[in-house]
Formats: sequence, structure tokens, C-alpha cells
Amino acid sequence: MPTSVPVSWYLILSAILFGLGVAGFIYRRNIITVFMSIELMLNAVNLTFITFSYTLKQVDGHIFSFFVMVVAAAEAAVGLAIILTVFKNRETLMIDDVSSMKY
Amino acid sequence: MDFFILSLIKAAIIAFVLLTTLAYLQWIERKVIAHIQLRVGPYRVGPHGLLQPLADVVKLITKEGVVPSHVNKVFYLMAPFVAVALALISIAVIPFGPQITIGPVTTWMQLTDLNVGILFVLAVSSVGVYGVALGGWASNNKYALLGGLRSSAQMISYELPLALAVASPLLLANTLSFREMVNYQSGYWLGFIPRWNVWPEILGFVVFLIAAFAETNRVPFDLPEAENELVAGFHVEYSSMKFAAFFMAEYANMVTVTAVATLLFLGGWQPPFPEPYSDFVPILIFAAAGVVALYHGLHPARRMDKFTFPATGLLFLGIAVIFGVSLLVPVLKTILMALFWFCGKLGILLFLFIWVRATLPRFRYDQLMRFAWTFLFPLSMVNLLITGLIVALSSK
Amino acid sequence: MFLWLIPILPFLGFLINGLFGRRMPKSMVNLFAIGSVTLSFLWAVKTLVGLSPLETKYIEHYFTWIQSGALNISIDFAIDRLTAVMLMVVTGVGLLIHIYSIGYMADEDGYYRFFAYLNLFMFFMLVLVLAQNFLVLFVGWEGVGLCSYLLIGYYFLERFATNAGNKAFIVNRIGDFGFSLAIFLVVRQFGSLDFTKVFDAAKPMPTETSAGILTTICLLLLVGAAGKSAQIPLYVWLPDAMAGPTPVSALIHAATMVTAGVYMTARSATLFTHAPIAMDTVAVIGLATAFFAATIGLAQTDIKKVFAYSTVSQLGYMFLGAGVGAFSAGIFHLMTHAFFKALLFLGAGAVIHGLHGEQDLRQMGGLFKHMRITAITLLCASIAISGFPFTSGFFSKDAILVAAYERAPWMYWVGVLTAGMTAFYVFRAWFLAFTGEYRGHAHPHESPLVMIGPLMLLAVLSIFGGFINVPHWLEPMFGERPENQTLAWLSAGVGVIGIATAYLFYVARPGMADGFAKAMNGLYTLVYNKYFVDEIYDAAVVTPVVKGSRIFLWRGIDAGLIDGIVNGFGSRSRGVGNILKLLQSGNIRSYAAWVVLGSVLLLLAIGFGGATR
Amino acid sequence: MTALIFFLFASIAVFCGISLVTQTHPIASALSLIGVMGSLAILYLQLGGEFIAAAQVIVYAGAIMVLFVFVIMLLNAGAEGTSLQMSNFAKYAGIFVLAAFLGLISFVIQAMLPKTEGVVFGAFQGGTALNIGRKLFTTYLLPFEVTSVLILIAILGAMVLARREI
Repeated sequence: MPTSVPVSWYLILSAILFGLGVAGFIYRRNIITVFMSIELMLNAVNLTFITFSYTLKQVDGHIFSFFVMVVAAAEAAVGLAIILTVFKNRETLMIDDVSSMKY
Repeated sequence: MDFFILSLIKAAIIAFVLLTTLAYLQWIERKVIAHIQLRVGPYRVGPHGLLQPLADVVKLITKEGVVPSHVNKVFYLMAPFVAVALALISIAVIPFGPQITIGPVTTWMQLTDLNVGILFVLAVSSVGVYGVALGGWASNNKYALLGGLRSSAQMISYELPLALAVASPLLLANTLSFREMVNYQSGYWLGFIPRWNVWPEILGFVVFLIAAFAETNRVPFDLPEAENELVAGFHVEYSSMKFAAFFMAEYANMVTVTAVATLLFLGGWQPPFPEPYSDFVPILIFAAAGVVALYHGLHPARRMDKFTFPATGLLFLGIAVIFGVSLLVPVLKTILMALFWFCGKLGILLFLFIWVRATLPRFRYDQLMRFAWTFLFPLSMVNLLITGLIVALSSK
Repeated sequence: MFLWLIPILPFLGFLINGLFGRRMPKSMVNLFAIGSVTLSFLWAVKTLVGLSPLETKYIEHYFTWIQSGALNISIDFAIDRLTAVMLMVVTGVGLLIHIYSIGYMADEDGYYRFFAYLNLFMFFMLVLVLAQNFLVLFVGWEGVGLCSYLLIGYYFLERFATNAGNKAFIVNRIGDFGFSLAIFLVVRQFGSLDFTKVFDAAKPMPTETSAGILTTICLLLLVGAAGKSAQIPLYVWLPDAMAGPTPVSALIHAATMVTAGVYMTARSATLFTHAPIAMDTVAVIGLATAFFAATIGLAQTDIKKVFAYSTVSQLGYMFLGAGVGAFSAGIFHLMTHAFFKALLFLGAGAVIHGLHGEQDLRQMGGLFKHMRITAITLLCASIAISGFPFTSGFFSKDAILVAAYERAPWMYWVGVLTAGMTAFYVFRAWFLAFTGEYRGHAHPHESPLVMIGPLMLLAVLSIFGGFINVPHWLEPMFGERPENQTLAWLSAGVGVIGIATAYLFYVARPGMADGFAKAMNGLYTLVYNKYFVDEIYDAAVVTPVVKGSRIFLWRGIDAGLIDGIVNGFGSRSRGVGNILKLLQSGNIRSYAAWVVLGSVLLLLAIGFGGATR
Repeated sequence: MTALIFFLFASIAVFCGISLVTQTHPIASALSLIGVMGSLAILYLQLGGEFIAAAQVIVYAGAIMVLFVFVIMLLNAGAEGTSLQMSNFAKYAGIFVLAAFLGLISFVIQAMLPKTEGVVFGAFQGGTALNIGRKLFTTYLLPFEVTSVLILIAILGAMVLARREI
């Protein structure tokens, strides 16, 4: 067992998590789960930021992921409020039932 | 591997002491409330009901663990585990005393130190809501669900003033580590007023305490388990050890927040009097207590008192002697003095918790939320701003 | 010296009255309108006293307005002797007319609106006068045009008033077009618009004997000046502009705005003196205008129309003066004309006011006993405009005629003839209005003191204004002018003959005029109908433009070509959109799938496209 | 030691991620996501981001996910129907595309990343609250302020949306 871990493994882990998030986004039908998939993708991106921050020995990546978190918080607040409203009006959380915004 | 062994020893000591304390905290609570209400409280098991916690533990373990048929089993079983684990975990970063050297080993009276210890405690306590919320939801019971919902809303709301109240002493001390926070509070103004954060941050301290009551779901903020409306709230479907786990989590949380309050505002293990005088305070207290107990033993009101009072008195005197001896042994003195002052402050705060429980009625839910958002939050914000201004002005 | 205070004060009055006037009582409106102009007048006086004797130009620089390449245009105000004369005329006469308006407009709707516009006009006029470069002057120029339009159309419920306003605006556009072309040429030739720089650069240039750049500039400037100052062929708007309230006619269409063209010509004297051809054109146009307008004035029956054509005619005199090189005489006449023509209009206004809106001379008569002061002041103005010896008109008009004689004697003789006609028609109007028997039906009465006061002041100025030696004052700028006593007395004599003829026709033998008109029927009809100029313009210009626009521009270009292109784009876009819209399924997951597909392709491109290291 | 921790928590993260996607119940998904976040926090700690690790737990696990759980409980969202309205072809094609995606990313990472030494715990000490705070209030002051405005807008938006009548 090696004592140190190559940086690329972190990145690949991040890619895997991102891919899982994409899969969740595409395959899941519950709006909340879809939303959580987005959060998963954001987390994966954050991991990338932190990893590069480590590689470059600069703190800027941390700042970026900090901003991502803050924006995610704002997004969650608004997004969940939207979900609540959708549920109130349509009695459904299935994403396929909410497709009236089309041509 | 020195590190591991040392940590293991410390972990074992802390776990043992903590778990015992939690059990006896419950006994103390029942006793104190009983006395406030002019009752005697637990009295049958052991002298003055001292063995009651043991009996309770035995009872809870041996009872049948009912798992209702309609619950979501995985989460139902997971919830108490999560609650108690998260409640206990934050003890790991709480320091009880300064650095000590026993023989070849030099270590801190603390399981582990994090640079961001305060953030760690905040993080763990913010995650702590899951135990309650999950338990309430998994029970598949509307009272439990309401309790869980209330608890999550309440804890999110009160986390804000809590965090803001914590931020003010952080600004003053300019650190996130508990050790440095305590070191910052050492020394005295004018030779006798301790330099504790509680003086400049009295507002923050009050806000912290109130928010801590809410975070631990204690009276007057115990709406998640309000007996008269929600039966027992989130743990209505729980029994035996699973119920005990929730209980333990509550008391562990109490200990954690009081410990944090002590460390942030009350100077941790720093004594309230300057060095030479503070050394004699525990001796005096314990000696006086022993003498009083012996005196009562000479005039027993009941038959049993003939034995119990002298025994207690001798115990206290023994402790006083130990403290006296410790004045001659530096290592012992460091440990004992730190523990005495730390536990003393902790005990006073815990007593406050119990006292409040016996005194105050419960909030209504809308009052609770309005209080958090329209009073406590702005207050803590103003406090933080004032603190920031003072720090900015005093740092040239 | 805070020159900017002079124009900005009326502007403040405009802002206050325009924004809040609707809710203010009339006394407040008066306070702000009159007060601002009074302060402006006083500040102008103080400035001139402080700057006297004003031998050189005084310039104030405020800020750079336009900076583009080498071109640098700034907001500058300047005062020299020419500006000083104009300043006094504009603020002084303007103030008197403001005061007069209180009485005249007392019963009109939109009282505050009138004064707001009037103040705005004062602002733009003062900007025009104080401007130190062509562009700022142009701003004032356009601004006064705007105010003129607004005030002509003041009674906007009346069809003829709005039409007159439109006509004034559109005819002025032609002149302004020429003016802007002239400004472009100036920029191209001199690289600057600043008066000092342009004229300093023009001074060493040789005098152009044939058509050259300076001649072109001057002719284009003349187009602008002709539009603003109602010269042939662009004079047609001014008589119609009488649709506005009479104080407006006095202030804008007699005393100040219409003289802007003369002022501009005098300002550009350096350019004109280098372009003799343009000078001759100016002189000929001025003379022709003076003559033809005077003939039209002979036969008008509307009292304001008479004075309007008289204004056109007098403006022609001023252009004649400028054209023969007697700029100072032109400006002198401008000033005296401001006095007596303002007085004529204000007096006419008093008459109209006293007759409750009656303007037709045939409905007047015998008003002398009803409104003595008005009659006497109007008489003062009439003898002044007739060039009666030692009145103001005598000095200024004769200065021009003497200069014209120096240039070419025939000009002088035409000018003298015109002077006779002027005396005739002015006194014709006076006699028709004030002597004989009253022919109308209203109950004439004298006007209130606020109207009579300015009349009397202006009467004094009309009689004695000639003793203000403006040509001498302007000598440092335009040089010395010759004097010729004989010629002056000759023209004054012709004026007296004109007066006597008028007396003969309309007082002594009232029937003679009609008989004379019948005898020369054709000529009379021609003159009465103003030489059919409006009709000719209608047929030659307006109708073809309207028809051409309707048929070619609207149906052909706009509806056919432009709409066709736009509609074509629209329908093509719809066609494409009909196909592309299928992508927008409303199903979020399919969108996400497209995004993923796209990023996979992008990664493929990066991975195998050689971007790897 | 570093490798051990990495593999432990990386596998926890991947396992929880898979669980997020495959669990039918939203609560289970939410808890899986919390698991991912927790293990990522450990990995951040390993990479020297002690402040960001604490913030990750406080903000993500302690606030955002509590909100999610709260909403799920509030709406009492049941388990998702198993019948995905998707043909088998689409499913397998999707999995294939995703696999290709991951493979490509891995390839690109391996190919493009310069060779650096591996991650050792404690090699980067720059992620303290002090450093982050200093950077945040100097270099990134404007984004910081803008973010605070964004949060304010989000608060207002959430309140407007969650009002009773819409």
C-alpha cells in the first residue's frame, strides 16, 4: 500500500461522483432527488477545487468552493420553495408531470 | 504508536466518566426538581436513591425492545444511534484542563485538539438534528412526525443566533481553538476581576445560553417532545435502550453546550481568583461541607443518618485532604485544580438548566419562532457588530 | 463674472413654472417668471458695467462638451460689444414684454404654460447670444425655434394655430439644414467651431472674387439666417406666426428671435467680408425682401399682419445693411427696430385686447378717444418706423441707406421707395384704427397699467433710442461708416410724403383708397394675396413632396421593400423555429441528456483532438 | 495512512453516491447524500482544507440537507414508482454514455495532469480560517459582497414563493 495518494485519484473520484450526479439527474423522476443530484455534482466540483488548491498550494480553490457552498445554500432555499409551490399547485413531485413549459 | 495508546487511555477515561455523569445527571435532575417542588424525589434504591440510575439502566436494558410494525425499520433503528453518536462525538475536542506531564508523558487534558475545534462542535451539533428528525419521521406516527418537523425547524432557527453568539468571543480572541480561547481568558483586570469573555460579551453569553436551551430541546423550548400536545413527540414509538439512547443524547448535548459555554465565556479551567487564593478555595469548600455533614451526623433526624452523614462528611474531608496534598505535588495540583474549576462551572450551568426546567412554562410554537427570528437573531447580530467595532477600534 | 447666471436664471424660472406652475396661483407664476428675467437683466447690466469699456472679448470657459479627434467643442460663453447690444435688447425688451404679458394673458388658459415657454425662450435666446462657438449658438438657435413653435401653437385647440406652428417649424428646418451644412463646412475647413479660432484663421485668407469655400459657407449661413429671419424665399412662416399671442409676436417674431439671423451674419462678418459674392447676395435678398414685404403690407387688413409684413420688410433692411458691409448699421437698426416694432405689436395687442380679440382694421376706427395712451404710444412708434427726423428710425435706417448708396445708388433708391411705403402702410393702419368713426361692435376700453407702462417706456425708447450711438460703440469691431446728411434728409422726406399720402387717403378723402385700388385692380389683387407665394409653394413643393412620399416612399419603399424584408425574416425564423421547437420538450431530463451528450462530445474533442499534452 | 483513509472514505462516498441514485425513497437518497458530504469533508481535511471541511458539514449537512429532509418530511413524499418510463435501450445507452463520459474524464485527467507528487496529509497548511478570511476580504471582496446580495435576494425569493397564495 502506497503511503501517498496521487492527485489524479481525487480528481477521478470527483469525476465518478459527478457522473453519479448526472445519472441521478437523468434517471430519477422525483424533483427532490433530482435536486439532490445537482448538489452531488456541486460537491464533486468542490472536491476538484480543493484538490487543485492542494496541488497549486494556493488557497483560492477553497474560496471558490466556499462560494459554491453559499450559492448552493441560496439555490436550495429558492429551489425548495419552488418545489413546495409546485407541490401545492399540482399535487405531484414527479418531474415528468411538470412539463408544460414547452412549445 | 505512543499516540494511539495515549489516546486510547484518554478515550477510555473520558467515556467512562462521561457515561457515568450522564446517568447521574438524570438522578440529579430528578432530585433537584423534586426539592424545588418540595418532594424528595428518588429515595428507595440505595441511600437517597443513589443507585436509581443503575436500576434504570438495568430496567431499560432488560425491557423488550418493541419495533412497531408500521415503522420504516432501517431509519427507525438508525435514528437513536445517530442521535447518541453525534451527541457524544463532540466531547472529543473539549479540553478539560491544561497541558500536564506525568512521568515521561506530556499531554493535554483533552482527547484531541483541532485548529477549528469550535467549528467542529458547531458542525456536529448542526448535524445532530438528524437523529430527532429521522426518528420522528421513521416512526410513521403523526405525533412523532410533528415532533421531528418542529425539532428540525427549531434547531435550524436557533443555530443562527447560537453561531453568531459564538462568533463574538472568537472575534475577541482571534482563534478557533479551544485551548487558545482559554489561554486568552487567563489573567485578571485590576488584579482580581478575571479576564473572562463573559464580561464584555454578557449579551452574547445570554444569547448563547438561550439558544443552547433551544438546541438541546430543553424546557422552555422542548416543543419537539411536548407531552400535552404531542404525547411524547419524536420518541413516542421508542422503548427500552432506543429510548434510553435519545435520553442519553439529550444529556450529552447538555454537557457539551455547557462545556462550550464554559470554555468560550467563563474562562474554562481558569480560576476566578488569583493564584495563591484560588488554591485554597476547594480545600475550604470540601472541608466545610465535611464539617457540616459531620455535625449533622451528631444530630441524626433519622436512624440511617447516623451512618450516612458521617460517611459523607469523611468523604468530603478526604477530598479536602487530597486537595491539600495536591498543593505539594505540582502534577496533581494542575490536574485537580483544573478539573475542580472546570467541573464547578459546568455544574453551575447544568444546575441552571435543571432550575429553568423546574421553573419556566413552555413556549407556544409561533412564539418560539418569532422569538428566534425577531428578537434573538437581531440581538446577536447587533452584539456581533458592536464586538467587531470594538475589536476594530482597539486594534489600531 | 458668472456669465452662465444670465441664461440660467430664466431657465430656473422655466423649470419652476413648468413643473409646479399648474398648482401655483398666478401671482407666484408672475413672481418666478418676471423675477427671473429681472434678475437676469440686472445681472447682465452688472456684468456689462463691470466689464466696460469692453474693448476686447471676454470669454468664460466652462467645460469640454465634445472631444472627438482633433475637434474640441466646449461650452463657452463670451461677451463683446456686439453681444452687449444684443444682451441689452433681449433682456430689456424681454423684461418689458414679460410685464406686459401679465395684463394681456390675464384671462387665458394655461397661464403658467405661457410664462414657462417665455422663460425657456429667454434662456435659449441668451444662450444664442452668449455663445462662443457655432455649436452652442446652434443649440440656442434650435431652442428658440422650438419655443417659437410652442408659442405659435399656444392656442393649440385652434386648427390654424397648430398649422402655423408646423409651418414655422418646417420652414425653419430648411434654413437650419443650410446652417448645419455651413457648420460642417466650417469644421472641415478650420477644424474648430470656436469663433475666435475660426475668425482668426479666416482673417489672413484672401478675399474670394469667385465662388470658393468661404463663399459657400457664407451662402449656407445665409440660408440659415434667411430661414430664421424670414427673408425671401423663406419668409412665408412669419406672417402666419401671428397666430400666437401678441406678446409672443412682439418678443419672438419682432424684437429678438427673428433678428438672430442678422446677429449671426454680423457675428460672422469676418467670413462675409472675405466673400463679396455672398455679401451681394445678402444685400439683394435683403433689399428684395424689404421691398416686396412692404408692398404686401400696403394692402393687409389684419393689424397684426400689417406689422408682420413690416417686420419682414425691416429685417430686409437689416440684411441690406449687413450685405453692404454696414454691419454696425444693421445691428443699430436691429436695436431700434426692437424698440419700435415691439411697441407696435404691443400697442396692437392693447388695441386687440381693448376690442376683445378683434384684429381686423375695417372693424376699428375712432379709437383715439377710447384709448388715448395706446394711440399716442403707437403714434410714437409709427413716426419712428417712418424715419421721421430725430426719431430712432431716422438714425438707424438712414445709416443703412447711406451705406447702400456707397455700394450702389440703385439700392439706395429702392430703399428710399420702400421707406416711403413703410411710412404709408404704418400710418394707414394708425389712421384706420384711431381716426374716423368706430365701425366695430365691441366696447373698446383702455388697457390696465401693466400693459400701458411698458408701452410708454418703449415709446420713449422709440423716439430717443436713436441717440444711443451704437455704430460708434461697434466701431472697434466693424470699422467706421460714412455719413451723408443729404441722403439722410432725402429719405426722411420720402417718409414724410408717405405719411401725408396715408393722411390723404384715409383721413382727408376716405374714398380715394378704394378708388385707387379699383383702378389698379390686377395689381391690388396680386398684392392683397401676397403675390400668391403660399399657393405657389403649395403647388411647387408641398404637393409633390406629399404625393411622392405617399406613393413612392410609403407604398413602395416602406410597405414593399422594408416590410417585405422584415416579414421575410420573420416567416423564415418561424419556419426554422417550427423545426427547432421540437427540442424544447418541457422534459427536464431530456435537456439534461442533451447537455451530457454535448459535454461528452466536447471531451472527445479535447481527448482526441490533440489538446492533450 | 493517507491512502487508507482515502480509500475508506472514497469508497464510502462512491457507495453513498450510488445509493443516492438507486434508492427509491427520497429520505434514503438524502441520507446517502449526507454520507457523501461527510466523507468528502474528511477528504477535504486530508487535503488541508480544515475550514472548508467544517463549513462543508455546517452548511451542507447541517443546513442545506436539513432543509431537504424537512421538505421531504413536510410533503411526506413517498417512494418513487419503480416503473421508469424509459425503454431498456435508453437505459443502457445512457449507462453507456455515462461510462464513456467517466472513462473520457479519467483519460483526460491522466493525460493532461502534470506529474506531481502524491497527496500527503499536512503538506498544505494554507487552508486555515485565517488565510481564507484574509483572501476573502481582500482579493475576493467584491464577489463576497455580491454573494451576500445574492443571498438576500434568495431569502426574499424563498419568502415570496412560500407565501400561502400564489
